[in-house]
Amino acid sequence: MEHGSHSSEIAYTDSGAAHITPPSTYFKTYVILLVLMVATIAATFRDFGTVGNNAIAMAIATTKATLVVAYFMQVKGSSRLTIMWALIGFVTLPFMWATMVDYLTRDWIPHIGWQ
Amino acid sequence: MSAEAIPPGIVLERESASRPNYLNWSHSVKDWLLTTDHKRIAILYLVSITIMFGLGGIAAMAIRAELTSPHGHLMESDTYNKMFTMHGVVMIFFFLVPSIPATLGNFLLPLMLGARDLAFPRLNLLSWYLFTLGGVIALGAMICGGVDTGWTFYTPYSSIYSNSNVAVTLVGLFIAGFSSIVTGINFIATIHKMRAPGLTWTRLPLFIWAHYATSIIIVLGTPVVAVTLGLVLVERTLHIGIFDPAIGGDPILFQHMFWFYSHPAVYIMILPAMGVINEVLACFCRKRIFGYTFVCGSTLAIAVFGFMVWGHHMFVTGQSLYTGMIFSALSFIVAVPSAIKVFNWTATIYKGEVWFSAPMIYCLGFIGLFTIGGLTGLYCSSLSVDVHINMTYFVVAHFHYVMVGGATLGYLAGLHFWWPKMTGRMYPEGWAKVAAGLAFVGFNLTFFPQFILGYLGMPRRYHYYPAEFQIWHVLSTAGSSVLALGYAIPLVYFLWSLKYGEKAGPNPWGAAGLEWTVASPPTQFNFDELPVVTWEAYNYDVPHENAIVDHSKNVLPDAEGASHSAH
Amino acid sequence: MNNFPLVPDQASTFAKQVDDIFLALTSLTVFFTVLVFTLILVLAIRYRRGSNVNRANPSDHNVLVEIAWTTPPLILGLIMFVWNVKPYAEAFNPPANAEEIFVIGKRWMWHLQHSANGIRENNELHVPMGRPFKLTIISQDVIHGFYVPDFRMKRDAMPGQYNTVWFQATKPGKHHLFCSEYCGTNHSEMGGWVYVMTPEDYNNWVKSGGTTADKASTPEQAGYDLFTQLACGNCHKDKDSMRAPSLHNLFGRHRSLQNGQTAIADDTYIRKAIRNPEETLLQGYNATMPSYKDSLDEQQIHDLIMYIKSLGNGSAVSLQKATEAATKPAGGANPSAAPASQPVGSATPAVPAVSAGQPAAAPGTAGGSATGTVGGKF
Amino acid sequence: MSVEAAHDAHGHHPVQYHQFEDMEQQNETYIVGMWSFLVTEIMFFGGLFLAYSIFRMNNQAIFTEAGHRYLEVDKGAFNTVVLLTSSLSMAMCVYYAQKADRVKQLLCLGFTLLCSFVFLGVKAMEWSKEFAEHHLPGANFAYVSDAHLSTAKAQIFFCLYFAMTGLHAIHVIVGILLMVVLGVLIAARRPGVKYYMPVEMFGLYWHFVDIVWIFLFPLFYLIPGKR
Repeated sequence: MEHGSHSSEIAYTDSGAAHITPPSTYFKTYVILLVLMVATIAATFRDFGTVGNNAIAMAIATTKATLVVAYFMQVKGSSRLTIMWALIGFVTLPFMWATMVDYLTRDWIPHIGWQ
Repeated sequence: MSAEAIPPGIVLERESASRPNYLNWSHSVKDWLLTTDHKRIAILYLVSITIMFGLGGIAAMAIRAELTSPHGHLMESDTYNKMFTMHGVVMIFFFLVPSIPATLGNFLLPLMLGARDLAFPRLNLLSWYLFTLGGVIALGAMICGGVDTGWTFYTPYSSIYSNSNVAVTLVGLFIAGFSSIVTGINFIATIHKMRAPGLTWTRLPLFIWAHYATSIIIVLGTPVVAVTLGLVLVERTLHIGIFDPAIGGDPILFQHMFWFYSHPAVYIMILPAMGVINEVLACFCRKRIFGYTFVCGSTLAIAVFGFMVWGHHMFVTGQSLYTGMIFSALSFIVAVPSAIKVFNWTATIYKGEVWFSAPMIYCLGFIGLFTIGGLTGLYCSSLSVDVHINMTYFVVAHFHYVMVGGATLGYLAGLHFWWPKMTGRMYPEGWAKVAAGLAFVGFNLTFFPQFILGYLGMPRRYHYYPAEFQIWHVLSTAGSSVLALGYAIPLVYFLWSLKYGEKAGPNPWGAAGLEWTVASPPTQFNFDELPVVTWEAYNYDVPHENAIVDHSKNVLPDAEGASHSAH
Repeated sequence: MNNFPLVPDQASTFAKQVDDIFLALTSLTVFFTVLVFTLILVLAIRYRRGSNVNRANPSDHNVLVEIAWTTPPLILGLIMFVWNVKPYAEAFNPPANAEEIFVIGKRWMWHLQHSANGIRENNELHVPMGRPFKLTIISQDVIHGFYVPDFRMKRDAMPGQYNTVWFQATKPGKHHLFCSEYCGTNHSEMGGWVYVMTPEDYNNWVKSGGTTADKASTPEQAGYDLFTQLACGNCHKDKDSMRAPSLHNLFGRHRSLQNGQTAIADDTYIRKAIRNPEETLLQGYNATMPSYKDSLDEQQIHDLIMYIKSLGNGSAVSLQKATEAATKPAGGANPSAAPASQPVGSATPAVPAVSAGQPAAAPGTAGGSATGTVGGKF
Repeated sequence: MSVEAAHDAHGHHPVQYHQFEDMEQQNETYIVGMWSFLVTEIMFFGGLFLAYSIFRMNNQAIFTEAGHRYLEVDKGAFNTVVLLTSSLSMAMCVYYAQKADRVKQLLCLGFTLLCSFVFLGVKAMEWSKEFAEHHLPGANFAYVSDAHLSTAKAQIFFCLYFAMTGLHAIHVIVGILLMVVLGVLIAARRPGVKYYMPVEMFGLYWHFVDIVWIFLFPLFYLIPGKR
């Protein structure tokens, strides 16, 4: 809605799509990505428990993905429209993980009483 | 209509007959098959979809004929199973999902937005080719040999046990899925970026809103079913076992992934029909849709909540009790936006100026049948009632009320409404009313008995059934022949009207909306000069100040079939 | 049954509850449908074009009105939801005294076995009224659905997973049994009848050995025979040994597994332990046990589970049942005392008859199954 | 033909299509279209990631063993570096396209292409090792577990491994084809690609391929920990 009112008055002049990112940003991002990759490998050699290790690995992967989306894919500084569409898939995906609830709670039935 | 009443930027094309339009600027087959014009692609889709609807309908009639007797003698069990599979697959993947978006949506989106074409015309053509290719492959497999899994392709039956052409059909559906994805992407980009200056989100026709929500569902849901069916395909050909319990796989996971798309898919089918209803209702009530914002909001709410209710298909599969409860509660909530729509439509009629044209009759039929379809959906989201009615004819009746009574009637309403715009010809109004009446009566006669059958416990997909159910099946079959007649008549008179129909002016209904400001049929690039919109959608309440058309000339006096063309 | 049925029999304790909710929903549906239809018709006719009515000040939005007609459906919906939860949840939770019936779905027949008396039936189920029965359902091939409309009861038979549901019949008579989940060619013929009997009739029926009872053995006995035949006892002795843990008092006990998890030794656990023993390997043992995944069918696995159950319950030790099971007579050879066993005037004509005494070892061939993939061979 | 006609009539930018008003609108539309396409890709992989999560949750032990014992972290890490580097060079390619530096643009694209071949080469080595060890799901599947875990679930692991890395590889191959086409068009100074937008859109695709691998690598090779 917000976007609509914005774009309609200034017809087709949403700025942002054509901005040029300086190469230094790309290189910095690249270095951080490499560091994070080393970190995620290093983390697997420490024992934080199954859940802990999994959480760390996924947290680092998510961070890396965010960096790629924000800098390599130039979403940071883009129009709100681009940001919205960049996020919508990642936001919807967790809906599907509601399926996990099914698997996690299947064994609960015998342990509680309804009568 | 005086010249100064025309909003700036709009050129009314009164001399439509003299200028070449999108239909007649060229006649070569190549220009049709390689066209990137959204209007021609819409026509291509219309032809394909009509063929598909015919095939699905023939399968449906075969099923109904077979079920008149409890020991059906017309066909073998396997043949029967292949018939209902074909009916389901064709109707859902090749008729209902693409019906309104790919024909009416394709045709009208740029016209309503004030654009020359969709954002990606070549992708649009690709979408039709993918649809056709997928359709040919799937239909080929279903006709030569057949498929007997039901349209749901439940594993492990589809992945291991079925001896029919499942793999080839899945390839066809996989391809057709991409056709729908491409259409979705195209619509999203178009709606976001191709709106005419001044056409803000709050000024958009609700038809556009419905297609926006639909496209979002398509883009988010279809890939999931594509990958799921792809896994079944791989499993069937390579015998790996993600869904096969014999080697550690999980058939319930298939159902989760399948319904994650296939439940939202019913909203892919019904939302565009609701969009059509908004346009038709506003036009024939000469009134803005009541509660525009709420109807918009409910459209988006349906799209969002639609992704959170898939588990109500699985209350008896061994899904956990708690999951069932969550999905049931959310399913009750998703009923609310639908209720909002129905109430707002009803309120729109209040103080309107109701014109009982054929599209309006289809439209009123839609509201009524959708009300029943929606309310019976509550039975299916009720945990303990659903345990009884799940997989019975009750569910069959419920979704046919939504899909046939809703989506298909909406499609027909839209087709009649925009037929003059698409072809430049009027259909015969009297016959159209007869057809609408037949469809309504036939539909109820066909599917209402199935509610009773379902509650009695008649399971779906049954070839033989206990004799005590026969009376209801006979009624249903009788109704289906009336319904078939109701569908056949439009086919005849639409074809007839192409040659003999009365010429339609740019705006035979006196409707608001940018699509009615151009010639019927429109020229190749729709607008000579792109419009600038300064008014709200459905500005029927100010007919003599800044309306786009002159209502007084378009008003149809009384009897059907009388002169429409004012221009 | 008359020729114009509208509502199925209410033949279980659930039926009334479901029908009540159904009635409430139907009232709501009728109310809203009539409301909408009436409003549409009245308004459309009143405001038809050309009619001379007051159309002044038409409103096109009103937030209060929107809220007013959004809230009641929402509240009604949530009430219906809550009302539904109890019967649904109850169906997941059988009463403690429920007698177990083991159900195997396979294309295209139902195979049922009473745990209390070992009577086996095909496509028929005899139960007394007034007593709860727990169904443990599994499928040998594709997904089936165990559906008795008169009981308002349905549960899918999934391959590789036990689903349970329970019921208590309330009305003597003959009730349809359907397969509700599409399973292939003869899906519509996969079904039969549930006979609800008075307790006396049922006792007589049991005494006579049931309609199609397999007179050879109770499931415990069959399980014991299998146990001997497969020489399980070579490793699983009365007491824990170096090679394998004892199976006595196993059922219901907490087990610490090699992979660090703990599990309760229930049906599913034991089934897994037989089919994929390495998955349930106990701490302190080597994986010497072979998998019986391909050599035992669901019936045989169930028999073994019943035998292991009869060896005592780990949570509340009771060896009585085991003794009883071992000494119980093998059942009389008197099938003639059974009530009408053929469906009369039904539409389930082509169910292949499975002979009464057919050994459980060859079910893959029974019922004209085209698959035969899981046939039990030793 | 119609498109050209419209261009002439309107006197527009040479690569502007008739349905757009100006290049800015066209570019933004492309970006929105591309992103909504990437959303479908996210959901496409999402289905597989869901299946993976559920099987992993229920079979943590065997998944850990299979991943740690048979997948080589060094190869996976190497491929991660390769893909990250290719992503960087692709970003630079877009940069030079924006700067209209054709030679550097081609060099960057060439380097990206090289990286993608290296990635596929390493992947092929890994896969052939799995083939040789009978880890391809199907009739010949064989798996030996150290901890005597169920081999059936191991098959599921490899099933998901091949499905997900295979689908990813298909995306890489499609990327290679697109890169070749793009490169040829750029080298030929075709007006369609002279403007930077096609390169930018391909860049988005390529970064997405990178993101998928960013998740695949820890999921299959690393978690939950080597202990």
